[in-house]
Amino acid sequence: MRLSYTKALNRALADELTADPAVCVFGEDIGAGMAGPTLGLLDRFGPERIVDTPLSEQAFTAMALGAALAGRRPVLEFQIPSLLFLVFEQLVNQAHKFSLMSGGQAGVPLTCLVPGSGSRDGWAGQHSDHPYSLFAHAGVKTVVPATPTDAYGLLRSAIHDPDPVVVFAPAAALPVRETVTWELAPIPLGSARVHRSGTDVTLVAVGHLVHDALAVAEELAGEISVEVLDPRTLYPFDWAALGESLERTGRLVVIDDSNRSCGIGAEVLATAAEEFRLTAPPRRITRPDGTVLPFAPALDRALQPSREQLRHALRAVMK
Amino acid sequence: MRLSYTKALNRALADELTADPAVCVFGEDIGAGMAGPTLGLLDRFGPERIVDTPLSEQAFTAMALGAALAGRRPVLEFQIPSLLFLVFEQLVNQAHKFSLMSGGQAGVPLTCLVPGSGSRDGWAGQHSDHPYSLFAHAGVKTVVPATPTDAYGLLRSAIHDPDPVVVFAPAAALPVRETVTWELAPIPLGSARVHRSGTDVTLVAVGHLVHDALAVAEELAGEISVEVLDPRTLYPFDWAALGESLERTGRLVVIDDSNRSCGIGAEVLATAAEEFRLTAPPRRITRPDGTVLPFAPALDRALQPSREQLRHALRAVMK
Amino acid sequence: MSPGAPAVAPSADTASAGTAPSVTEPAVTEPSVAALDTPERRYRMLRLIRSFEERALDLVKSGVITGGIHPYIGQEAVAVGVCAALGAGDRLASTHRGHGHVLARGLDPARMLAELAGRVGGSNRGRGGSMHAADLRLGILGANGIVGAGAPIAVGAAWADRQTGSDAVAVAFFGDGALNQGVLLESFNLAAMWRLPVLFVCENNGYATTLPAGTAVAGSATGRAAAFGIPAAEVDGMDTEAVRAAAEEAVARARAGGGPGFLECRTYRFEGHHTMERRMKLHYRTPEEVAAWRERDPLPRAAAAIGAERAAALDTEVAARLAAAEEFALASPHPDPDGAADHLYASGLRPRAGATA
Amino acid sequence: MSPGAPAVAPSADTASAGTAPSVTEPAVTEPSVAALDTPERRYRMLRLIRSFEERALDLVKSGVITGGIHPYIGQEAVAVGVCAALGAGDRLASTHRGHGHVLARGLDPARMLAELAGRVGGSNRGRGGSMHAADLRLGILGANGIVGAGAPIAVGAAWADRQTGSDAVAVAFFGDGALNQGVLLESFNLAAMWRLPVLFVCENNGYATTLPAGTAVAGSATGRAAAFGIPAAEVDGMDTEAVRAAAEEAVARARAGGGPGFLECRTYRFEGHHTMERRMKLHYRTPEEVAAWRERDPLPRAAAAIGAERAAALDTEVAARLAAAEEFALASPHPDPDGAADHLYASGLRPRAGATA
Ligand SMILES: Cc1ncc(C[n+]2csc(CCOP(=O)(O)OP(=O)(O)O)c2C)c(N)n1
Ligand SMILES: Cc1ncc(C[n+]2csc(CCOP(=O)(O)OP(=O)(O)O)c2C)c(N)n1
Ligand SMILES: [Mg+2]
Ligand SMILES: [Mg+2]
Repeated sequence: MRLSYTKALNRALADELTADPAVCVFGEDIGAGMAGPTLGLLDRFGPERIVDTPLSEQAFTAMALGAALAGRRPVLEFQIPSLLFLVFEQLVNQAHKFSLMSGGQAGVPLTCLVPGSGSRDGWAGQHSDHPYSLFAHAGVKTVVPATPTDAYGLLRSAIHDPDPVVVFAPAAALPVRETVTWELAPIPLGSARVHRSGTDVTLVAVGHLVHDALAVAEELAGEISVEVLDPRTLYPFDWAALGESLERTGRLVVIDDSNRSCGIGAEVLATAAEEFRLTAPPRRITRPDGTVLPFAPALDRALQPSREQLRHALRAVMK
Repeated sequence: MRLSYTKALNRALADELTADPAVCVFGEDIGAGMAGPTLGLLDRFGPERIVDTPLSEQAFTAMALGAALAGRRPVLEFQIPSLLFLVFEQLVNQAHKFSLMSGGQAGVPLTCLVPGSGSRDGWAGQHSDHPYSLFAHAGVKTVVPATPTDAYGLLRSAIHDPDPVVVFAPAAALPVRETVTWELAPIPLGSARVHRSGTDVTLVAVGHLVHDALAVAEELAGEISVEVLDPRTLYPFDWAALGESLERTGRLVVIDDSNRSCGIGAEVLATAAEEFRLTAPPRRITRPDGTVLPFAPALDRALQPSREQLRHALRAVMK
Repeated sequence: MSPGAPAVAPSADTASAGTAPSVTEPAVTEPSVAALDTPERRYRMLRLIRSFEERALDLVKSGVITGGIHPYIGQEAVAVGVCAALGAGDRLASTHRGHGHVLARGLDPARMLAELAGRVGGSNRGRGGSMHAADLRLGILGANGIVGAGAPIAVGAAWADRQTGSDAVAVAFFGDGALNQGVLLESFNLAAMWRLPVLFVCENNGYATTLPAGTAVAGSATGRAAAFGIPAAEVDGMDTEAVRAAAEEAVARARAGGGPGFLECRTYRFEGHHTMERRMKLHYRTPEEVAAWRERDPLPRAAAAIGAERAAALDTEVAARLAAAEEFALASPHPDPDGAADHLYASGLRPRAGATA
Repeated sequence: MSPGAPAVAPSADTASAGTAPSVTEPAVTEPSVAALDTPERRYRMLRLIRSFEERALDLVKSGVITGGIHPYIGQEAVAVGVCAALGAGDRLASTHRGHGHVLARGLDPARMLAELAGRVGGSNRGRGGSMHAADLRLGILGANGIVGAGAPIAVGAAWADRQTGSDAVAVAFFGDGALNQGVLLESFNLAAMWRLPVLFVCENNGYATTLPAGTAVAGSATGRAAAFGIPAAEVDGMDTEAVRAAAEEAVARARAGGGPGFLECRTYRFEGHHTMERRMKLHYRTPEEVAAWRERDPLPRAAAAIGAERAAALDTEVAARLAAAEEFALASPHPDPDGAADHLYASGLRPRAGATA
C-alpha cells in the first residue's frame, strides 16, 4: 500500500473514531475535509462526532476540555499553527493543569492536530510558525511525526493518551509517501526512532527535517558515519535513546525548525552536555532567534534550517 | 534613599510618563494601584493616560498595538503571569511580528509588566507560572530584574525601546529593598550584571534567584569561588558577558525558575556547550518539566529551585 | 484509564500509608449532591456557606489558610437558588469566588476546608486550594482562577452529555467582570447556535475587583445574552427563592431541549474582593453602599420564611458541622513534598526533576 | 526612533544599491489617499480592484505570486463605499481578504502587486505578502492573517488619535466569521464603553470558508453590535452608494464624538475562499446561488450611473495603470536573502543566526 502522510492522519482518525465512540473531532471546515485529515469523516461518522465549528478557537478548545471531563476524547484540528497561540490559555492553563490541580480526579484526553505546521510557501509571518518548543516547555505532550507510518501510529496514541497532546504535522512532511507492507499500529509516545545507524555523530532531527537529515547522512556516508535519530515525541523526550546513541558516537548535531533561543535544539544540547558523553562541542541548526518568516520565498527559505548548514555542522563536529 | 522593588517600578513609570507624553498605562485596577507599580499615577497623570480597563486582556493588548502604531508608547500591567497566555496571539503573532511583516514601516513600542511573577504563596496552579522562557523563544524582548535599581533602569529602557518588551517582576523579588545613594538611571536591555566575581564557577541566576545565588556563593566562599552573573535581559541575552566569565571559570551552573525543558537554563547550557570554554559538564537547576505548582505551600516550594540544589550543583561541577 | 474517570495515580501521600483506610484520606464513598428541596434545607445551606466563609476568614487571618480567599459572603442566595434547581446528573463550572457554589452543590465542607488548609484530606488532595476546588463525582468541573474560563468548560460538558442522550444541564457561574471576556461571549454563541442545555449565571455584584460594572459593561448583561438568542432574565440575587424560581424555569427549558438560558443575579459581596484587600486602603465603594446592600442580606429573609426558631436550630446544626469540619481539616496531614509532582499527568508520566542528583 | 514613525533600518536589499534612487525602490514621496468623491472615481476604483484581482489570479496561476490569495472579487462596493467616507487622517485595519481595502484607501497597485510578487518594490518590501499589506502613511494598519485581529488594533488607533485631540476615525473591516471571535466582541465593548471613533464594517459574504453564516452566527450581526450600545445598520453590500451613505453617516457621528458605529454589508465573494480552493471539490455553495449573486455585481450598477461611455474610458485608464503596475512589479528585484531577517526589530537588534559558522 502506498500511504501519504495526510492519508495516514485520516486513517488514524477514522480508526480511533471506529474503535472508541468517545472520540469526536472539532474544527473549522473539517466537514469538507479542507485540510485533508478529516476528509470523508463527516459522511462516515456524522455531525454529532465530526463537528464543524464557528471561528471560536478559544471556546471550542475549552469546550473540548469540558467534553473530556464528561467522558469524551476530543480531537481538535487547527488550520494554522499560530492558532495554538490563541488557545494557549485554554490548553496550557486549563487542560494541562487540570489533573494536578484537581488532585488527580481526572485526566484530560484532548488532542490538538495541526496539519501543515511550519513554513508553507507564500503564507508569510503569521502562518509559518513551528511552535512545538513552546509546548515542550509548558509540559504538554508534543509530537512531531516525520513519516506516514509514524503519523498514523503517533496520532492514534495521542488520541488514546489520557492527557492533552499536541500533534504537529509539518507542512514539508505532508508530501512524503511510504510503501507500507505491514499493518499500521499505534506507536507509543515518548519513544524515539533510529532511522539510520552510525558511529561518528548522532544527528537528532525533528519532523520534516528527518528527511533532510537522512539525505545529508547518505550523501556524506563516505566521509562521516551519521546516526539519524528522530525523537518523534519532543515531550516527553526519549532521553534513554539519545544517551545510548551518544554512548556510541560522542558527537551531537541537532536540526530543528523552531526558533533558536529556548527551542528543543537547546534542550537536547543542554541535556546532552549535562548528562551524556560528548567528545566534541555539539551543534544545533535552527531558525534564527525570534524568527518571523518573511513572505518572499527566498527570504522564507533563508531563515529555515538548510542542508548546507547541516553538512557544515556535521563536518565541524568531526574536527 | 531606601528603595523597594515595587516603588522602583512605580518611579520608573512616573518618570517615563513625565518624560514622554506618548507613554500611557493600561491595566486592571491600576487606578487604585492594586498591584503597587501604578500607585498614585492616576491622580498625577489622569484617566487619559492611566486607563483602568475592563477584563478584556486580548482586546486591550491589541489596542495597545494599535495605539503604538498611532504614536503612543503603551505599558500594560497584567495581574497574573498566566494572563500572558491569554494574549500570546496579540503579543507574539501581532505586535512582535509587525515590524518585519510591514517591511520595517514601524516598530511597536509596547511594554508588558507583570508585577508578581512566579510563585506567590497560596495562589496555586494558574497564578504561579514564570513563563519568561516562552517569550525568549518567541523572540519578544524579555527582562527579569532582580533588584530595585535594575527594576527601575530596565523598565525605563523597556518603555523606551521601539519593540515589544515583557518585564517580569518576580514575586519573590518584590520584598527586596536597596539603599540607593546614586541617581537612578535607565539600564540598557541586553546587558548582564556581574554581582560577584569568582574564578571557579560561573553561576547564572535569573530574577529573584540572584539573591539565592549570592547567599549560597557567600556561604561557600571558603570552598568555591563563585561568579554570580545576572543576565537581567533573557532575550536578547548578553552572550559576550557569559563568554568572558566562562573564559575565566570554565564551569557553569544556571539557576532558573522556569520549567526545565526548553527553558532559559537550557539555552544557556546549549550556547555555552556550543560556543564557550567548558572544563566540566554544566548543570542547571530549574522547575521540573511541565510544572504546575500545587497549592499546599510545602508542595509549591518542593518544585521550585532551592538553595540546597544549588549547593549540590556547585559542588558537583567542581568534582 | 477511561476519560473523565477518576485517575488515581500512585501518590507519595498515600504510598507511605499503605492500603489501610485512614481518617485523613479523601472519602472513598460516593458523595451526593446537596438536597435543597425545602426552604429549611435552603436556609441551612445559606447558613453553611456564610459560616464556612466566616470561619475561612479567621483561618486566613491565623495563617492556616495560605494566600487568602475571595469570600462569597453576601452572594449566598445565588449559589443556593441555582443549585436548588439542579438534579443529580447536572454539572457546574465555578469561579475564583467559588466556595458557595461547590458547597451548595454538596461538597463536604470538611473536605473543602481541608483543601483550603492544603491537606491531603482536601477535595483536591491539597493541590488546588480555594480557586480550583473540584469534585467530578458531584458534577463540579472546578472553580477557576481565570475569569470567564469556566463557562466554555460547562458548555463542553453540556454538549457531551447531550450527545450521550442524557438530559443533564450544565451551569456556568461567572461575575460581571467576565461579561467582557471574549471566550465567554464565544461560549454564548456556541451554546445558542447548538441549543445546548446550559444555564449561564452572571453574578453581578457591581464590581470586578475595583472596577464598577457600570463603567465596564456597555449595554446590559441580559441584552448581551439576548443578542445571541439566549432567553435572559434579571433576578434579585439577594432572594434565594427568586433565584430558584428563575433557575428552575431555565433549567427545565434547557433540559427539555429548549437551549441555553441566562440569569443576571443582582447581588453584592459584603467583604473585599479578596482577603488581601483588608490590608489596602481602597475607596471604590462607599460605606453607605455597603450598608444598604447589607440590609438586603439573603439570610434574614430566608430565616423569616421558616421561622426564627427553626432557623436557630439549623444554625446550631451548621455550627456543629463546621466545628467537625475544622477538626477534620486540621487533623488531616500535610501532603508529603516528595509527591509534589503527583498527578501532573494522568498517564502516570513522571516529569524530570528540576535538578540532577 | 519615535513610535509609529517609519523605521527604515539598514537593509541588505538597499545596502548594495547604495544611496542612488532606483526605479525598484519603494516610492519615497508621501503617497496620498485615494480620492473617491465622485461616482466616476468610485467606479474607477471598483474597476481597479476588480481588474487587479483578476490579474492577481492570473499571476497566482502562472506562479509569479506564491501561495495564493483570498480574492476580493464581488465585494468591491464595500471597500469603495466605506473608503469614500474617509478623510486623509483616518485609518483602517484590514483582513486576510484585504486587497480591496488597501487599494480603495490609495495604496499604489504597483506596490501592492510588487508585494504579491515578493519584490523589494512592494508595499512591505516583499516581507508581508497578500495578508499583511500595510502603509502607515495612508493610515493602513495592515491586512491581517488572523480573523478578527484587526478590529482591536483599529480601536487602539482610534483611542490614541482621540487622545491627541485629532478627530480621526478608524475603520475595522472583518467578515461574518469574525463575529464569533472573542477579541472582536471584546473590542465592541471597549469601543462602546469609551465612545471611540470606530466604524466596524462586517462584510457578511455568507460564509467563513465553507461554514455558512446561518449555522455559525446566533442572533444577528447587527443585533450583536446593538447589544453593546453600538448603532448598527444593515446595508446592501453590492451597492457602492448605499454603503457610502451608511458609512458617511456613521463616520460623521463618530467624528463628532458620538461613538462607534457598525455596518453589516451583505455581500458575496464570486470566487472561492482562497485560490487553493480551485484545486478542491467543494460543494458548500450551489452554482445557482453564485449565479444569483453575480447578477447583483456592483460594477454594472456603478457603471450605469455614469454612463457606459465614461465607464469604458475609465476601464481603459485602469487597464493601462495595471499594465504599468505589473511592469513595475515584475521589474522590481527579488530581495536579497542575506537581508531575510531585516526589520525583525525596530531597534536594529540582529537576531542570532540559525547556525554557527
Ligand atoms: C482573565 C482574567 N483577568 C484578570 C484576572 C484577575 N482577577 C481575578 S478576579 C477579578 C475580578 C473579577 O470580577 P467579576 O468577574 O465581577 O467577579 P467577582 O470577583 O466580582 O466575583 C480579576 C480582575 C483573572 N483572574 N482572570
Ligand atoms: C482566528 C482564525 N481562525 C481561523 C483562521 C483560518 N481562516 C482564514 S480566513 C477564514 C474564514 C474567514 O471567514 P470570514 O471572517 O467570514 O471572512 P471571509 O473569508 O468570508 O472574507 C478562516 C477560518 C484564521 N486565519 N484565523
Ligand atoms: Mg463582580
Ligand atoms: Mg465570510
